[in-house]
Amino acid sequence: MTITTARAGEPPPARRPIDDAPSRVDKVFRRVTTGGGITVLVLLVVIGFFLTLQSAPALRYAGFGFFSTVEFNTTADSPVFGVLGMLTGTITVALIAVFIAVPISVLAALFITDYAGTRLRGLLTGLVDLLAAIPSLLYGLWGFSFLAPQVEPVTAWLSRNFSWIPLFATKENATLTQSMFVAGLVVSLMVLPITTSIIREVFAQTPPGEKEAALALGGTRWGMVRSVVLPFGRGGIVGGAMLGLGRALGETIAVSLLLPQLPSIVTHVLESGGATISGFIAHNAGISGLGLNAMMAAGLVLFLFTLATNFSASIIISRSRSGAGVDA
Amino acid sequence: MSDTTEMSTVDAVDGIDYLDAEYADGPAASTREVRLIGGPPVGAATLESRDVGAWFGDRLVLDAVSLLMPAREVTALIGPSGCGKSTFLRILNRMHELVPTASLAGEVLLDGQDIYADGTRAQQVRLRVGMVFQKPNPFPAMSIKDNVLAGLKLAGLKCDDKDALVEQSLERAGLWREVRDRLNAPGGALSGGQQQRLCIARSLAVRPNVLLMDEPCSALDPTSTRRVEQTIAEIGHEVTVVIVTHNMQQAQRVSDHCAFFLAAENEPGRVIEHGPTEKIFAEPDDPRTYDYVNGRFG
Amino acid sequence: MSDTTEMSTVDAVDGIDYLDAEYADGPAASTREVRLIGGPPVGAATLESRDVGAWFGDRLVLDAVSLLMPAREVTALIGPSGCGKSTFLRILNRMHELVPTASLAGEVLLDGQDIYADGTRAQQVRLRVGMVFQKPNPFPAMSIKDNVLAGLKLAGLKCDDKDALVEQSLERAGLWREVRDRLNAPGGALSGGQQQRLCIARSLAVRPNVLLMDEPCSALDPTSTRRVEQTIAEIGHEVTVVIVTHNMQQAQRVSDHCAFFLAAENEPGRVIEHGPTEKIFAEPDDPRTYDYVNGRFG
Amino acid sequence: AVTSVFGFGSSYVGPAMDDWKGAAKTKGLPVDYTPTNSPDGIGRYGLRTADFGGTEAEVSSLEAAGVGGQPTRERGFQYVPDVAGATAVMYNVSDASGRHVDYLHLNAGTIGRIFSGDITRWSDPAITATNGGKPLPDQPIRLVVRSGNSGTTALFYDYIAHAAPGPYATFMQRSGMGKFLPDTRPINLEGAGIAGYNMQFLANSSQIAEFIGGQQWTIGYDEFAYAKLYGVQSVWVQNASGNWVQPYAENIAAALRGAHLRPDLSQELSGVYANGDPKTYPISAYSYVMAPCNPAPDRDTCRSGYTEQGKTETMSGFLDHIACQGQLNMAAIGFSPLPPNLSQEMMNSVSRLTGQPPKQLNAGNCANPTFHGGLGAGSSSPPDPFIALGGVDKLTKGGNGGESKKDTTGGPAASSSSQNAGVATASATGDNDEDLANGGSKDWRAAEPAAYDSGGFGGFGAWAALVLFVAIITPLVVRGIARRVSRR
Amino acid sequence: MATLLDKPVAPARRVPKAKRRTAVSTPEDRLVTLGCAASASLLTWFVLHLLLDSPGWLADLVVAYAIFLGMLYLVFRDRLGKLAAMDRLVTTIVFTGALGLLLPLLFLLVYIVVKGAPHLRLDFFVEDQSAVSPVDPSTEGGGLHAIIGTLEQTAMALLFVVPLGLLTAIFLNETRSRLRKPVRVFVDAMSGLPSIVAGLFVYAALIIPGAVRGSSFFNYSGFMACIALTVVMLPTVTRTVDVVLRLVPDGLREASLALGASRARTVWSVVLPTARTGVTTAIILGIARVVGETAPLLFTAAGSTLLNLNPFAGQQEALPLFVYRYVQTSVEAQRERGYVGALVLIIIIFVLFAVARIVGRNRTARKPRRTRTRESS
Ligand SMILES: Nc1ncnc2c1ncn2[C@@H]1O[C@H](COP(=O)(O)OP(=O)(O)OP(=O)(O)O)[C@@H](O)[C@H]1O
Ligand SMILES: Nc1ncnc2c1ncn2[C@@H]1O[C@H](COP(=O)(O)OP(=O)(O)OP(=O)(O)O)[C@@H](O)[C@H]1O
Ligand SMILES: [Mg+2]
Ligand SMILES: [Mg+2]
Repeated sequence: MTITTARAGEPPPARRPIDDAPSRVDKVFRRVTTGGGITVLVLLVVIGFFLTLQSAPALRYAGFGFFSTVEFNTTADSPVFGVLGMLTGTITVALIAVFIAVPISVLAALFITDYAGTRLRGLLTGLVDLLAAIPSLLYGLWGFSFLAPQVEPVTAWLSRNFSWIPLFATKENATLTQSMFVAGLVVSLMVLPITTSIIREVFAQTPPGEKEAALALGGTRWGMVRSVVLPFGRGGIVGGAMLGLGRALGETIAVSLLLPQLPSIVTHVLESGGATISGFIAHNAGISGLGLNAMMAAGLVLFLFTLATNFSASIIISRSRSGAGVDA
Repeated sequence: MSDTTEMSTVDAVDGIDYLDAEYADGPAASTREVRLIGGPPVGAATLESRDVGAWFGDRLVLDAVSLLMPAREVTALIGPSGCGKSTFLRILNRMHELVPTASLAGEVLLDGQDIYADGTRAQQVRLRVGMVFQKPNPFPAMSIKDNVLAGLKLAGLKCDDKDALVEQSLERAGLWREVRDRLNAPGGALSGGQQQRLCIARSLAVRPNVLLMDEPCSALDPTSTRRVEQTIAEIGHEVTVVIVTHNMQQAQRVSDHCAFFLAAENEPGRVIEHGPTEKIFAEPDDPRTYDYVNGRFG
Repeated sequence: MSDTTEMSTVDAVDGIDYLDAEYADGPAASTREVRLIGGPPVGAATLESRDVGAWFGDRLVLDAVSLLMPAREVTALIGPSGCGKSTFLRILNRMHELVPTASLAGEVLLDGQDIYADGTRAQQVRLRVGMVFQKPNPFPAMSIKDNVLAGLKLAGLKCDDKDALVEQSLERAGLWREVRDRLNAPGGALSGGQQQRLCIARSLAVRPNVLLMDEPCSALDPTSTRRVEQTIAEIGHEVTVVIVTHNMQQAQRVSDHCAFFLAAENEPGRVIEHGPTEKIFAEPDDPRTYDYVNGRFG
Repeated sequence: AVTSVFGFGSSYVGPAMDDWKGAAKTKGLPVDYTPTNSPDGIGRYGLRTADFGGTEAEVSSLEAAGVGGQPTRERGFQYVPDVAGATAVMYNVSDASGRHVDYLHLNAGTIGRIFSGDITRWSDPAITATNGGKPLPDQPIRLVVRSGNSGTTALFYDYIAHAAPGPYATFMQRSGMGKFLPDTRPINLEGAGIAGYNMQFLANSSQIAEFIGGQQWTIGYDEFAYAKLYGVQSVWVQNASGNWVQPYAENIAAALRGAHLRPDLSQELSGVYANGDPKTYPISAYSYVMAPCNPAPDRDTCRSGYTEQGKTETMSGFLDHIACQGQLNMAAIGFSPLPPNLSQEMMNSVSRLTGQPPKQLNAGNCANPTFHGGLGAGSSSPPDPFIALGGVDKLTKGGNGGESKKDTTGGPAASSSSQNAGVATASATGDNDEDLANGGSKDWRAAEPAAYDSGGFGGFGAWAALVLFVAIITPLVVRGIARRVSRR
Repeated sequence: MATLLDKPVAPARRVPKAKRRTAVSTPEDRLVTLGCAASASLLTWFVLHLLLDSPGWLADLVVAYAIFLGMLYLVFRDRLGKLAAMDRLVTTIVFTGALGLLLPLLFLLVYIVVKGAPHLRLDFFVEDQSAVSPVDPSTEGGGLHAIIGTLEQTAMALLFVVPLGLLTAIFLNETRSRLRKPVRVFVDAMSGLPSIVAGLFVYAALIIPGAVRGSSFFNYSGFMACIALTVVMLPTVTRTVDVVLRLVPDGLREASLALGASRARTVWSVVLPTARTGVTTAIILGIARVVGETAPLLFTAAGSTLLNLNPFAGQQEALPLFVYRYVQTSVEAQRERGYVGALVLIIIIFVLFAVARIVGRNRTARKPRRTRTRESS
């Protein structure tokens, strides 16, 4: 038999264009599905467009000041309004929520993937999904009527004894319900399931080979987790946190129940006060005139802000997933 | 189930005759003529690759493979892992182009016609060149019967007697006797070896001219392997079979021809040697072939 | 713990002599004495299983396996797929219990002590009985050096000269020369065979008494396979090695003893025969063994 | 066919609307009303997302505040007075011995100065003067006000503007509303919050009532019906004739006899503040339904009625109900029924909506109690507790021990609780007892103000705990270290 | 005697010995843990209640937990060394983390059930709130109008979401368009879109312009709510269906294509049937998520106490709005109504979830269809 290595030294042959003549059904199929896919893009653009349209008068009135003004007062004789106070409130609540939620999520995810038995694992995975399906309204309701009063003595105690730590400082005689801290706490409960399920998913993709290797080398379970699971899941943790942040930023009902919704820059998080964009909007559903436009502008800011957060989150997560394929 | 009465008479495989009103003259169900409407020409076809090359992205993984796979014979492709056997096989029925980064060079002639010629529809090629995969993959949402008929439904063919086709195909895949009482059980409920034979039956139902098999037994236990090998030997007389295998014994047992692929490090895979199976195994021309078939590597 | 003196006489595999006066003038770093603090006793150990049985859920997959794996020798476990070789191997270093549904019976004696005795911690057992897996699994995010030292870190051991330990372990795994210039490259950047040897080095770094290997070469190319086999042959003089392999040639090449596992259909796996490798391959007592080693099935 | 009509707006009129729409439903008139706030009602009415609005604020005040009004004018509207009500001044204060005060008396000037941020502490002499001469604890006054826009705010601050013009002007100036038209009032106090006044903002009437009920040192304004609903104390306000009054129906009715209604029926209230009738509760006002109307010679704000006949039918039926039947319960829930002339005005409004001639009301065809010479059940005020003592400066007759205080304050508490239409004063007294029982307890709420000042660990106890903790932990640590050393 | 001994011992079918325990923790470990817990709680009581003012059970819990962890670590370190102690410590913390996730849920459920159940009457499902005044006892009236509203709005949203979501998911999985990546990123981003923005969007784009012109269609209505809910639900459903489709083994697609099927045919006949249960689950979970959405409804359906069967005109109530409105008031009876609504809402979500689980479980189980025999044909 001839050995077909004759071309070994030659340049490789020319590539052939592969031309498949798709059937008519396939052409229609492609068009229809592409149409479906594009709806989402269109929808987002349309949302952005209409919000911009409605907020234009307010933005024109306030100019750049809209982003640098804390107060939101459309009823003064020269209205002064801006999104800064609400935005900082939104971010504060979201950050508090994420700071509380992420450690717990990581622990819970670890428990589900690496500590629980198979049966419990299945059960918990389902439970986390169920938790994620519980409306934020109910969390808000619970936080508002049950948790906040329970937390109040603790914050009071904290502010009484640790007011020298800036974080825990409060004004004299301040009201301690309706604080950013309590809102953040409740929102953290809401983002918990989401972050947990994302982080769990990433943890669950940890190559079992590496986990076994760590154990086979005489590592404890913690050693295994620390040297394999956590480094592998780092991207997932960050991504989950970002996504949780996105959720927390947009959370409406709970914060509208829990915060007084007065835009200001809150430095004393234990004390009543503050607003978030979404909560403020929910509060002022019937506003009209310039106020409505200004509120729409605030909504637009929230829209863009969460989009940015979610974009980065999904990119981080997809990065971390593609990283998972490296060793495959 | 009213077909149990009739089932009792279908012992064709054991040589017992049975009557059939419409197809009265057929001695065995599997021999009844079932007409497919709208299908491709029936019968084995010769497959020939000319100077086939393949890339994934910019990496050339297969270079200048010219191979003749004669009609009604079993050609085995052997070689160490990663030398491009699967890639070559997938080029033969235009599955290669499903990988987004893949491209290729050369020609593949099916009964003299280039399957990559302009205007040729991949769908049509695949209808004529069937494929069985390494891991049995029956459609889990379908019953055994529907699995066999899936090809018809998917390719939009019609058939004048579906039950007969099912029986015939399963018979040819050597599965009829094992499943005839539970044709409506889901395809996923079979054992691995049965599933693989179901996949073979599914491929046979659309009457391909060529059947490609990519390590069809590597996921199976020894008994199932035996059974599938037997099936291959039987259908080898009717359609052209190209099989990839890692198992030298298997290649020896089932194939008429053999092609040895090898890829040196950082080089594309090439056909080192091909010829009748006995020759490749007994007195290969190339020392690398000798080493390989004698288990010196891999 | 100062029981590392035995280590000082570790032979250079290539027969090169060396000195080890205060690490200063040794020609090869691998020969320097490295003391591990807090580790288990060093040196090969005899492993013996007595009437070991294993279940997954309620399914018995392994029954009454009694096997002696003598110190400083290589024992190969062979048998068709699914007969419980991996399960048995994993029982030997208490990895079996990591599968949630798994349970077991019988005793495993490591130098005469039951590793499943009450109060014995799995972690300690695994420290003494290392394991190398089918698929090389270095920690991809760690550097080569950190990979080798990972075991120390994980087991909470200390070492008075880490660089020397790294060199020694890599040397024994036959990888030193290839990677000594890039110890800080990530472990994932090596080729498959190198990765596997890195895993071997990693296991050796914690000074196990026994090294278990589950098809360590099945994911590797021929060249790498050779290299790993060579490594096994070398370390086989120092630690007890138990290796699972599907490749009869490999078993013949590397092992001193051989045990043939077999599981009949719906029966748990059992040891059909065991003994010196030559005997198993040349004149086995059991006809099934004969069939298997001669490629009649599998 | 009848079609549902949906209203939004004033929370002031909310409890009355609840009563009316429930009854309307039984008559087959589907009406829905969502109490938010008056500007909201006007705004939604203008946007046509509401079929009618409920409001105390006028369109002009919205226009002045820059939150719309223009669309409302475009749609066209008429003010239809629907009920008379009053804004109560609610508070929650304890006296020096920690007991709830339930007798607070404030005159117009003091109220004006408190809500203009001029008086900021409960111990202020102006408050002391009208409350028995014994100062309340020196705590900051926390104003509880509505966040967002509110017609009640506009009404209340109209009173403040008349009661304390000077402080009010300063207040408006500081709050960034100084350039308001002379007769328009703030509908939104957030500017004041920003300016640093000690205010607690809350979203709606019920939150305000609840907040004041639960939080000491607070004072706020809210529709009286909510005070009744939530059992919160209301201030006794001094009227132009020098009498001390609370906003019961007879007081509201008396007050509004001084109201001046403009041709479009919108109200001008200075006459109310100055009303010399001894029963007058000065912070009283009419509430309005804002409904569409067909162009009529006497209304230049009318544009057109509903496009759907069904809505016209429902709305006219509803207004018809309010005018007579609907006024029956008003006194009981904290409002005051409309006088006959305004009931008739409602019918005139209906005629502007339907185009039919107005129905003429009389005692025979209208159930409104004012047609029958009364105001309905629950209309009369309980007596001023200080009358029995002989005047607002006669609270303490000497002695400053808990004994004598209990004695003196027990009187008003008992009398007001017995007559407060059975609402929750009783529970407030209950609170008192509990607080007394817990006097000086560890309950953080009751902790002396001094406790807030001590930073760091709470004194000796914490240090003791730390020492104890260290004592337990140290041996373990020492043993661990010792072992480690010996292992080397 | 001999015969008895001769009886075969059946070496082939030996009874295996008893299974051995390979538990990770010993009874001693558990005892120590228990001891630490007891001692930590005692210490906490001593410190917080005898020496200091305890600010409540929450603080007690935190302090006791911290002390417990410290003790646990020290004791285990003493017994088993640093590594094992650390492992133990982390195990405990991780376990607590899981509790931290689950306990709030438990509290929440118990709270709502305790608050809502005593006032739940069958009337709740047949009456509305139109003839109820706030001070009436909470058993007066019901939530029929809210339930109807929720049903209508969700069902209509489904009409949009199911086809669109499926198409998009198919687009993402089964085509090779260059737009796939941006679409996937956008879907991801959109699934985090604050739901209030969806409501605001409908308000800004449809209701304001429409209502001012006097349209009764483009005004507060169930249909507007449905559009907002669609915006909320679409990405969720798309994403989950996308995941489900991704789970369909590529082998099946290849098998289908290798049989000569077109792309469309492969999707229709192989991919979708295989993923059917997953898709159903995804849709049900989408419903569960959207049923509790409140924020977008504030701007679209706007709520009502009247029963409004017509989703195309007039304000409409929905359960979440019902709850939101009533729990904010301070009248006890109103609040109780809110809790009853919350209870019903949670029951609906649980039922949906259970259905999803049941559907999801029977992945392979399939009703056997009767064969068409040759005789009958
Ligand atoms: N989808 C793909 N993308 C990129 N490279 C690929 C892809 N599939 C295969 N390859 C590469 O092409 C080369 C040939 O692969 P192929 O699967 O054809 O080998 P094979 O001979 O079938 O090996 P095996 O015996 O392991 O199945 C390999 O180097 C492989 O890494
Ligand atoms: N995690 C598991 N759960 C349930 N059954 C298992 C599990 N792992 C293995 N088994 C079953 O136990 C039996 C023995 O498996 P094992 O992996 O030990 O076989 P093996 O001899 O190593 O096969 P191979 O050569 O294919 O690796 C098999 O039948 C397998 O199906
Ligand atoms: Mg292959
Ligand atoms: Mg194995």
